[in-house]
Amino acid sequence: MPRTRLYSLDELDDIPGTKVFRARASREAYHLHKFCMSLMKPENREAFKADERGYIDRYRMSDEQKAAVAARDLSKLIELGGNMYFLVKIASTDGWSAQKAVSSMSGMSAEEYAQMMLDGGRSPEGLRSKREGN
Amino acid sequence: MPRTRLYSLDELDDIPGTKVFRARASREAYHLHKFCMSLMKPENREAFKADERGYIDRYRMSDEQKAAVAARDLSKLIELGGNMYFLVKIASTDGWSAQKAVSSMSGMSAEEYAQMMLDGGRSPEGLRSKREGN
Amino acid sequence: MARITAGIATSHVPAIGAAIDHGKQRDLYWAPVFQGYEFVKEWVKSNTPDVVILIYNDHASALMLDIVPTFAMGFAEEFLPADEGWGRRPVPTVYNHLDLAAHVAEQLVIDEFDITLINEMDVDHGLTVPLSLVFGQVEEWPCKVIPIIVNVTQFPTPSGERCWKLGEAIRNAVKTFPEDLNVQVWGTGGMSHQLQGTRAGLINEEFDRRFIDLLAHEPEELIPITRLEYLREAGTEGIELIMWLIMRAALGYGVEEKKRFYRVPASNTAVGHVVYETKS
Amino acid sequence: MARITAGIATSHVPAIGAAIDHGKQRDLYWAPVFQGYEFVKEWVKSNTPDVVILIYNDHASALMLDIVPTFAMGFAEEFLPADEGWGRRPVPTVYNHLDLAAHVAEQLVIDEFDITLINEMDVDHGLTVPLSLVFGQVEEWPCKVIPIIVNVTQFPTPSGERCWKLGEAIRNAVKTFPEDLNVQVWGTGGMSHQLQGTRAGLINEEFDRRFIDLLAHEPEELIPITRLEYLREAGTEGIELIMWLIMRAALGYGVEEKKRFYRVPASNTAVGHVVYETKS
Ligand SMILES: [Fe+3]
Ligand SMILES: [Fe+3]
Repeated sequence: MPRTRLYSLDELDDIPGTKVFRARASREAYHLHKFCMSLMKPENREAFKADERGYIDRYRMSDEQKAAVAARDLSKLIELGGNMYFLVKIASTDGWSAQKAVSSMSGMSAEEYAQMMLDGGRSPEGLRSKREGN
Repeated sequence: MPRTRLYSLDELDDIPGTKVFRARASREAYHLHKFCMSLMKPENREAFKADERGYIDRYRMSDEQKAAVAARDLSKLIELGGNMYFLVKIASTDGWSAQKAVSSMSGMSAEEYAQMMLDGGRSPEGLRSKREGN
Repeated sequence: MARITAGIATSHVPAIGAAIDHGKQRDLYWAPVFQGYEFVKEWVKSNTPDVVILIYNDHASALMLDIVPTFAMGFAEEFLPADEGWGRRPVPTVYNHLDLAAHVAEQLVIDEFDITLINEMDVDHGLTVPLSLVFGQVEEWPCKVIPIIVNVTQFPTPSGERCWKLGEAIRNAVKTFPEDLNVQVWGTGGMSHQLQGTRAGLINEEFDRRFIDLLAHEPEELIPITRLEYLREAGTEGIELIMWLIMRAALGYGVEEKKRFYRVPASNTAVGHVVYETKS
Repeated sequence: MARITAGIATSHVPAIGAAIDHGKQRDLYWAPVFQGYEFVKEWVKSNTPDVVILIYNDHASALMLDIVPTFAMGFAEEFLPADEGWGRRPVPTVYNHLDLAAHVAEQLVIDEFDITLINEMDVDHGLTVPLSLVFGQVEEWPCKVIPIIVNVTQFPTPSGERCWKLGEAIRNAVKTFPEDLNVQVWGTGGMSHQLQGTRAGLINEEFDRRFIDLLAHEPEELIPITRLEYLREAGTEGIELIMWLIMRAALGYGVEEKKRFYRVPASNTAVGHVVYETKS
């Protein structure tokens, strides 16, 4: 009795420049995300700013995750299981706008990215499917 | 477009000697239940035993709920919105067995209740429906 | 009897909330965005609901770390605006209508929706930015709000079909509530945007405009859009549009479109907004 | 391919756990209860699963205060036994099979079950007492466990029909998991009991025995039992029997009953237990 599914879950990997956030992978980022959500309290933001390394070490993140947090490498953090809704709390703590945070992954400068958005954003042409190239 | 429901929710009130625990009523017991769940930590059980009144006052329960906790009046606590799975944590803290806790609501002594259970429990005859009396 | 009188959909971009809170509504960048909401701010004065059932997604504010529900309902008496990393928004506390919320929850479970009740939580920009856009800067919100939260972020997410059915079930539940209440259903989020990867900044105006074109009178064209298609066409966060479907389904067949608005960009996002009145 | 090879149902009375933990299994009161589990303890030695999908209800241990999900899945790497008011049970940590859990979760949502994933929680007697009854006092549990939690306490609770469909969907999900795994599905809780009010101590042996009679080969007679009927006939906590239905549905049509056991009382509860092997 093979099942008819709405889509193959593997197709989620077919979108260029995109990592779909899935339950299984989220486990790899549980402690990273716990760290991110701790930044929703002002006293924790202060503690983090006062001693980044010491604060980061309170959380059971992998060394790779810790290094990527320290480097504000959001692309890397997403690769390591993170999701942007958690990660943006690091950017907010730094006083970055959401646009600046997002642009840091886009392969262009913050200014170029901002201009692209003003010009109507990034076209989906050619970015729908790796397989189809459309 | 009147809807056909599986049962009328009002029928939940039709069972003799029974208060069905419903979402709306649970709100009245939120802080009572918060207190109960705090007793899942040994240090809180100790603090409660050391100073019952002081510990109870940390929680935003109603005065009626506080008095019923102090009196270990489980029937009253259920009337005030409580559910047994929360309340039993008070009994456990007191070192009561679940059977003793349950018997305290049954209208009989712990010994009578224990004997009734050994004899096969309470028959459902006459206790199914107030309306039907069956 | 309670009845659903209107529906509103709108994007819920956090930067829009910040622009309101910091008085930037007339800035060159923001003025054209806020212009799109002039109509609804006027309209709502004579169409103030008793209760808004507000469908949104939580952005790792109250949920997503320890708990990831597919559909959740806020079930506390009140909700504070969340601190999303830059302090709580200076907006009023949100008060629930617990009697209607309990009724809807019971009816939804009877209709085989496996919802999760959340007895304590803060509400983030997904809920408060739409309230600000519609009601402006007020001392207190003029109505009660029942928050319904949809997982649109962590796959598996619910399908468009499932969301549509949820909207229909909400409609049926409200209709069977005995008290006389004027209820609106709002769906927030969207339109196309992507907040991650080298594809960040994606906007699909064609997709968005078609979505708005069809939503009022031909929503059946939109219901079958798959999760994957939203991601491909509208970006990883464009899938928030499934919450517009819940709103639309809750209104029933006959609606009148009072307003539509579309503008690119606000921060990373295409902004869309519609106001529908029901005819039933 | 993963396959479901067997199903077990059993009551999960906390006092049974305490009797095991305090070495009272041969006491006059307890001996006749534990005798009923001699078979399964022997049987499981040659039928040890790789994974148990264990359907139970949380008793205000991890859930019910701030979060009340209809259906939840434990989604952490490991779960500690909960401290339910008298310290944690001295039993091993429970380890999850996250790959299968993630697969089942994804398939369930695709099948329109609106489950909630719980990323951190303790597991209470509803899960640990059945493990003790089947595996005895061990250093570590001989298999992985995927906890699935059903709300049977706070109305609205899911119907028997909905639970049956959930069991069918679990079956379909397991069948499509590519790895070769021997999976058992357990349903815990019941049988008749009521823990509150002047009706406390209710036992309905006739109802319970009919339930066991029909479960293996005529479960279609049991699926339509309404929530209200469970409360009326089997007591407010007797509704836990809907979790036996999930187990049964997950096994498919052909099962062989290897064991059935029924005994009154254990503490406040009628104890029931069955072991089924699948024929598919
Ligand atoms: Fe959003
Ligand atoms: Fe139980």
